[in-house]
Amino acid sequence: MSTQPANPPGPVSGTAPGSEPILQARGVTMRFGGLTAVDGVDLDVAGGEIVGLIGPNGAGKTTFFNCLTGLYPPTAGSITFRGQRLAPKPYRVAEAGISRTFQNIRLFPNMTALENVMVGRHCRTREGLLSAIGRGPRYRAAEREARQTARELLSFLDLDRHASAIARSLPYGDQRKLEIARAMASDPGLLLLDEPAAGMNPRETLALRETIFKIRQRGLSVVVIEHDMRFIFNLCDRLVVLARGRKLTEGRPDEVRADERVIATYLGTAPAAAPGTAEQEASDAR
Amino acid sequence: MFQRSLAVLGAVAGVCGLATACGSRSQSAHTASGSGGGATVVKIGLDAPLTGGLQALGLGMQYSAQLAVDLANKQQAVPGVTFQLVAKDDQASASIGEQNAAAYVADPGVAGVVGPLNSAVAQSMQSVFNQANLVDVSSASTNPSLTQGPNWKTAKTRAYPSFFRDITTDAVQGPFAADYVFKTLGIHSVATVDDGQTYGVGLVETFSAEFKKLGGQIALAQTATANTTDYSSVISAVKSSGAKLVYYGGEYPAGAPLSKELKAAGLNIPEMGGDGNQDPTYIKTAGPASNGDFATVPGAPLAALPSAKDFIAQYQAAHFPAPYAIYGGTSYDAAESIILSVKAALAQDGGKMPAGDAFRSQVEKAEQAVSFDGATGPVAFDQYGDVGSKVITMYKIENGAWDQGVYSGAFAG
Amino acid sequence: MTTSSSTGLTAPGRATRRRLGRGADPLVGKCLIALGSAAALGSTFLSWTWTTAFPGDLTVTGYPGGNQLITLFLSILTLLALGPALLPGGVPGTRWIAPRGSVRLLRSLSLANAASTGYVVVAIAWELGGVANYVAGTWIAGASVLLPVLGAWLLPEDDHEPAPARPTPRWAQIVVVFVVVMLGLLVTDFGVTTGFSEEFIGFCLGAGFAGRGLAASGLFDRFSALTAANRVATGWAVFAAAVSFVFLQSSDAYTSVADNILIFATVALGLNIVVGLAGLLDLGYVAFLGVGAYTAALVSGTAASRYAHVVLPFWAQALIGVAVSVLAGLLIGAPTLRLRGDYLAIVTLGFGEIFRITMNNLDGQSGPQVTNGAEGEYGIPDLRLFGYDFGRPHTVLGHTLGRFGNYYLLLVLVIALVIFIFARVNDSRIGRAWAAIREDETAAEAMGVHGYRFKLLAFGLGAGLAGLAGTIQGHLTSTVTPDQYTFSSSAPPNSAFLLAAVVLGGMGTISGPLLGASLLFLIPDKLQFFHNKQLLLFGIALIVMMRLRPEGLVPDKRRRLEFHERETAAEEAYEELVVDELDRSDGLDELEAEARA
Amino acid sequence: MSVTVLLQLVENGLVLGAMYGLIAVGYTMVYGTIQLINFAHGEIFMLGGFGALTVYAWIPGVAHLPLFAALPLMLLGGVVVAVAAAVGAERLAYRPLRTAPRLAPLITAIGLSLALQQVVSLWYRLPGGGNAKAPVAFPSFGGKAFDLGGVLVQRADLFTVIAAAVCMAGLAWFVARTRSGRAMQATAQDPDTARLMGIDPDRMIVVAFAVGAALAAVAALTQGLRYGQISFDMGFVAGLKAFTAAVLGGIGNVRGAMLGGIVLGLAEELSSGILAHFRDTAQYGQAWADVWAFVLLILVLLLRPQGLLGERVADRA
Repeated sequence: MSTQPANPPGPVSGTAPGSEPILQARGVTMRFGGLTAVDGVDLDVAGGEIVGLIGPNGAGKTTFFNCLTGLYPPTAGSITFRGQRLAPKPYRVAEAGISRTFQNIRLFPNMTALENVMVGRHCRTREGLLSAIGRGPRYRAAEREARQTARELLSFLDLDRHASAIARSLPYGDQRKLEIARAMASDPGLLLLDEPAAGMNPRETLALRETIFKIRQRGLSVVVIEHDMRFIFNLCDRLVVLARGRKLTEGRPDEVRADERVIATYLGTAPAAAPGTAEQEASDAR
Repeated sequence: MFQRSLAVLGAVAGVCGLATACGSRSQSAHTASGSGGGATVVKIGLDAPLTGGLQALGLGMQYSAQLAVDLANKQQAVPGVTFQLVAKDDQASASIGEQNAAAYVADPGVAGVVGPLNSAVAQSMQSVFNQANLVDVSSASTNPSLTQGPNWKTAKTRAYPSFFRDITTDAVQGPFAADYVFKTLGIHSVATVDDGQTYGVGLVETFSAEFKKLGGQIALAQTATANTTDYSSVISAVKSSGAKLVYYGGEYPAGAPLSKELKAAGLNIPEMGGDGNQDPTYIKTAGPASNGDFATVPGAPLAALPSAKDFIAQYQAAHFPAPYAIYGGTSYDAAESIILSVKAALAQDGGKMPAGDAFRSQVEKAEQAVSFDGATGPVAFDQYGDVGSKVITMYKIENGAWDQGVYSGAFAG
Repeated sequence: MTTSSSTGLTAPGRATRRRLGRGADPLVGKCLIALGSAAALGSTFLSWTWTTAFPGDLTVTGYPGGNQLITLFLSILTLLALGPALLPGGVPGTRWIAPRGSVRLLRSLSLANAASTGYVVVAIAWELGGVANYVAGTWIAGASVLLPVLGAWLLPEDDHEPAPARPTPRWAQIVVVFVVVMLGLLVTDFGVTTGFSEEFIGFCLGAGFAGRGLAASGLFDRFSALTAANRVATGWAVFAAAVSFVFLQSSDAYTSVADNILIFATVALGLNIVVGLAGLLDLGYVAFLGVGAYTAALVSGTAASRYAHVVLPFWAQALIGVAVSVLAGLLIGAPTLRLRGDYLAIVTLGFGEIFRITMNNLDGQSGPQVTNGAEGEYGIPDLRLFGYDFGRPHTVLGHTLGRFGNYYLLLVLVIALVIFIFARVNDSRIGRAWAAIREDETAAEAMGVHGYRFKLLAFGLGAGLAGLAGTIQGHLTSTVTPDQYTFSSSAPPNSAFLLAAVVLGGMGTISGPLLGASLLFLIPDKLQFFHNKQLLLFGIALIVMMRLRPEGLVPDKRRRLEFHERETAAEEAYEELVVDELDRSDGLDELEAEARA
Repeated sequence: MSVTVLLQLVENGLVLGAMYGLIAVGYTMVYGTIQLINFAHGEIFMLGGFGALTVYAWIPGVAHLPLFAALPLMLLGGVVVAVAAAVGAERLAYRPLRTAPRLAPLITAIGLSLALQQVVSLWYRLPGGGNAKAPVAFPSFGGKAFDLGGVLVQRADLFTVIAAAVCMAGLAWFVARTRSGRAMQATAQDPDTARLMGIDPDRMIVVAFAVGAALAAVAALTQGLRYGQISFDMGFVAGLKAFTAAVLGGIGNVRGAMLGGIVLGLAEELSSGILAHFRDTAQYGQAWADVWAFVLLILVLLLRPQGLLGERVADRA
């Protein structure tokens, strides 16, 4: 188990990777019928750490994400976040402080950008039916707070000009960013990004990296699945390599880069998996 | 600029208001300027399901009442008065019926209403009619509680002074059938099946009470949902109960399959039903096995009644687009009774129409006292508003057709 | 793929439309409109036929009546709309009527007048047997309404972006809102109180075309901007108009119709929370109305009730009715809302049947005596609230309110409450959660939205509102029987009609179900010949609406986008990619499914 | 309660269940291919009955044939009408909505169901001038029932069971052995891949609708023969029950539909029959049969949403 940080690129050394892990996944296993998509994977993420999750197509990365976020109840294994065991329900996981984006953008396409982010704020507000009807001062304060947070996040991701635009009408790159804004609205401690750079051009990818660093500066840990090797090697403190559902290895980017097994099973066999292209990973389980 | 626009807007609003205010001459007109030549127009309402599944019955009611009105106008039954039938469709719905009742009450020209068909609709209409003292004569709703109050079995009380009916209640049909089964057929063990609807349940209830009183045994009592056709579980229970006759409370679409399946299951016992079963389709559906089944119908057989001959002839001569159906005779009589009450009420005031509410109360009083020989027999109302005559006829299926009525009699019960 | 309703296609179509009057002098057109409308206006003061046999008595010379009123009103409107086009810069004080140019308004209005008046003229000949029944007035009316149509098509298009509204003082805006709403009331009142089908058809033809014209002229947009800026005032104006309806009525004849519409609309609004906001298809919704009605009836002291000795005040009846309905909703929703939506539809359909059969069977013979079986609870006493007996006439402000008038006022309060709840909940954290669930439940859950809980909330809330309406309905009809609450029957409210009202009116909106319910109730009520075919036509209407205008007559912006998602997406290339990926993620869901099994 | 009575109830249940199963296959096949609950399927069943009756009543001479000779003709008529209606509905109503939100085809199906009922009720005419507003008589077998040691088997029952068995065998053969059948299976499992393999999914969907409609027509014939009448609104409850059967067996699974039908039929007959048999519970018999059926549906959804032979469970969306 190597939790030692690599030399973090970028101006982030101020945060404290290496402290107590906030996420502890132990022996996470997911079987679909006869197929084992994820097989006994362990993962620790420290506060403020950026971890990359890589592996060839079908390695089980997204399935692992889905297990972490409660979309799939894992067949075996346990996931602990901030010392608490997570119930395999997506809304519980979100409440506990893990938030995610999706491999295929899953915004609420016909709601405005602002509303999208406000839905992300959902689990941090408590107003029920009666207060929504009665609209007391508490309700109005909460609603104002939610709106403000949403606006602040939109401007954090440089989306404020789109606030009242329908999500579906946003440019592709902005939709990706809007998904991140929505995910951050629930004040998560850990952000899971599933191929955030997919479909982006090199300039957008570069901007995305800066954004992720900025997110980390707000005290969030980030786990990223990505196929763009240049992007991920320059972004992450640590890389975890999955292959056929198992953890192959993990370590600092330079360690992983040098690992022969990784080269053999991943880079070696798939040199065509050129970084930076909009690669469409077939569904992990197939 | 803005103020000017406002002024224009105001002017438009004013014109509209004015136009609405002086409109609607058709509703308030009491005197027809047309054919009657200054005669007073008195309206008679008719409420029935004129569309939907019960359409055939409702239209029969409408045209029969229309016939009564037309004849009264032709014969100048009430000098100086032209009658007009105002038909409304209640779609067999209680809320629509109530809405129609309100519309009748609101029209001061309406002196009385014929109908409705369904007992539930009649219930919802009565509080509206009763408040306005508007006479309602039902020619088809047979639920006893309408006239004799909710506790009619134990303590009869008149529920609505403005409500009358000239058709025999279910409370008579059932006991008549029980009497016939026990005494004439000599059967002492019967299974009852009903369709869970007001009519069917009422029939079976009154039948069973009388049958037990006579000393018979109800071997089995079953309810089947109204639209069911599968009676296999009922029949296997009937079979083991040893009953010698099945009394069915309901209508033929569900009664006929029961007969068919009974016989198919090897139970050669007759089925007996009420007027809901007496229909040619019953025989078509149940097949030859239905020979020997019975059905009771309130009133003497219309076609055989000398008093109805005239009605039938006139009806056919008028070429109405639908046959008079089951409730034609009673609807004709109901309209006739209102016409006679109007006549009596007017006679009291020297031929002049009393103003407003007084007129309706006088018609109500006259209706209570009405007595004449109608198409279906003598029509006069007792203290509950029910018709005095309680004749029932028993029909039997012989050689694939309903016979002419094997037995007809008044039930004293 | 349907294209007819995608907004993108109408613009080029409009541009290439052949213009009849290209090159003709617009002055001729204007003169024709003025002349025709004035003549039509005049003709309404003449008699249109010599026999009273035609409904509405059009034999009177001297003042208009029946269908003539519609012609009169439309002629005035046409003349008014001619104002902006008449002088250079328009007749002072009339420019407000057409912010986007008056030509399209003129065309619609002249069409409205021609359709409505022309229909009457044809109907006179048709129903009375030939043109022998025409008199001079008929010919004048018939000919004069055609002139404006010709004239309006001679005018060149003048469609332009509306000039920004002038700043007007707050009080003036509020006055305008009130005046317009009251005008709307008069028009509605006219429609509801039409006494015969010819008048109603004429009204619908006129109102339909004129409404389109006013929308095209930009006046509606301007007015909705005004209402948006004065929401509270608009709310009060509409409320005041709704209340004053009853004071326009001289008897209960049409108040009883309005009562039934209000109940129908209230329940439709409740259903719209379930279907329109939360996206759950409930096919047994009318059962909740029944639950409320039965519950209130049982403890109302009617002699038919098993608990006849229990006589609770109405507020207690309403509370119990709502509570029992909510409970029923939760009982049905709890097991099924975890499953996919289709199952919910069929289970609610089954629940509707169970409710009806159970109420029928609790008659002391097929089950314990509770509901009095098919005979139902009858003789339910009239409501009493704070000593106010709803069954007796009362004199309020010099106007006698009959029984139905009393209930009308109560129902207006109830529907106002339902609208209030609908609007507030929709515009809140809960409403956003519902929208999110509707659009992408998986993503919503990942964002912390407890999907099941919020669906259950919608289901329970909808059930409760229907139950509330039911408690009043029981007293109003004084009879509650099981067969009032079926899936489909010829008279509203039943589940099929309710769904039709929501779908035709517009899912997710407030005015949609109101409009839908009014139309679905009034059309069969006014048009007797329609009775037999209404279920057929509603069925066809559902199919056609889903195909051509799934968002309904009064569309909700978001709903419209949802229903036309694929059509607009086709224009955007990158969407293809997303669609493909989504398909694949469906495959994943299946795998997940297997894993659970 | 004697064994004979119990066996008689079982016999009744099997026959009723076979009929439910025949209708349920249509729900299941359509659901299996396009995940649509075809609410109008009950009306397709009803149309099948009227198609058969039309052949009997309107084609001269058919009514005079012995019933067993007329049956094939009637069956043909029923199948033709039902299949035409189902395929027409698919082409005109459902296909344009294939990519629309889920609510749209569901509402369309309800509209279709209302409209089809009304079309028959308003315009169907019998030779004598009768209409179909009330139930109409349907020809039925004369002759005595077969007595198997006290258990009576009606001729119509025999027809029902044989027809169901033949249909299921035929269906199994069709799915397993024919090109179309295999293509349909492929489409159901993965429409995209099937398309890549050169299968036209639209055609397969039409086949699913048509096969389901044909079986529903057979069911309608058995219904008419057994009860001696058919009506324009008989599709509503029958459709609901058949859907229950389909869910019971596991929606999407063809064999499951038949099994679900039989389980439902047995449950309904046995519950109401046994209850009706004892004096104390007689009142909860036939009157509550539909309630028990729907309670069963809710229980199944609650406890085993994938059904008895279910392969898929409801997804989250």
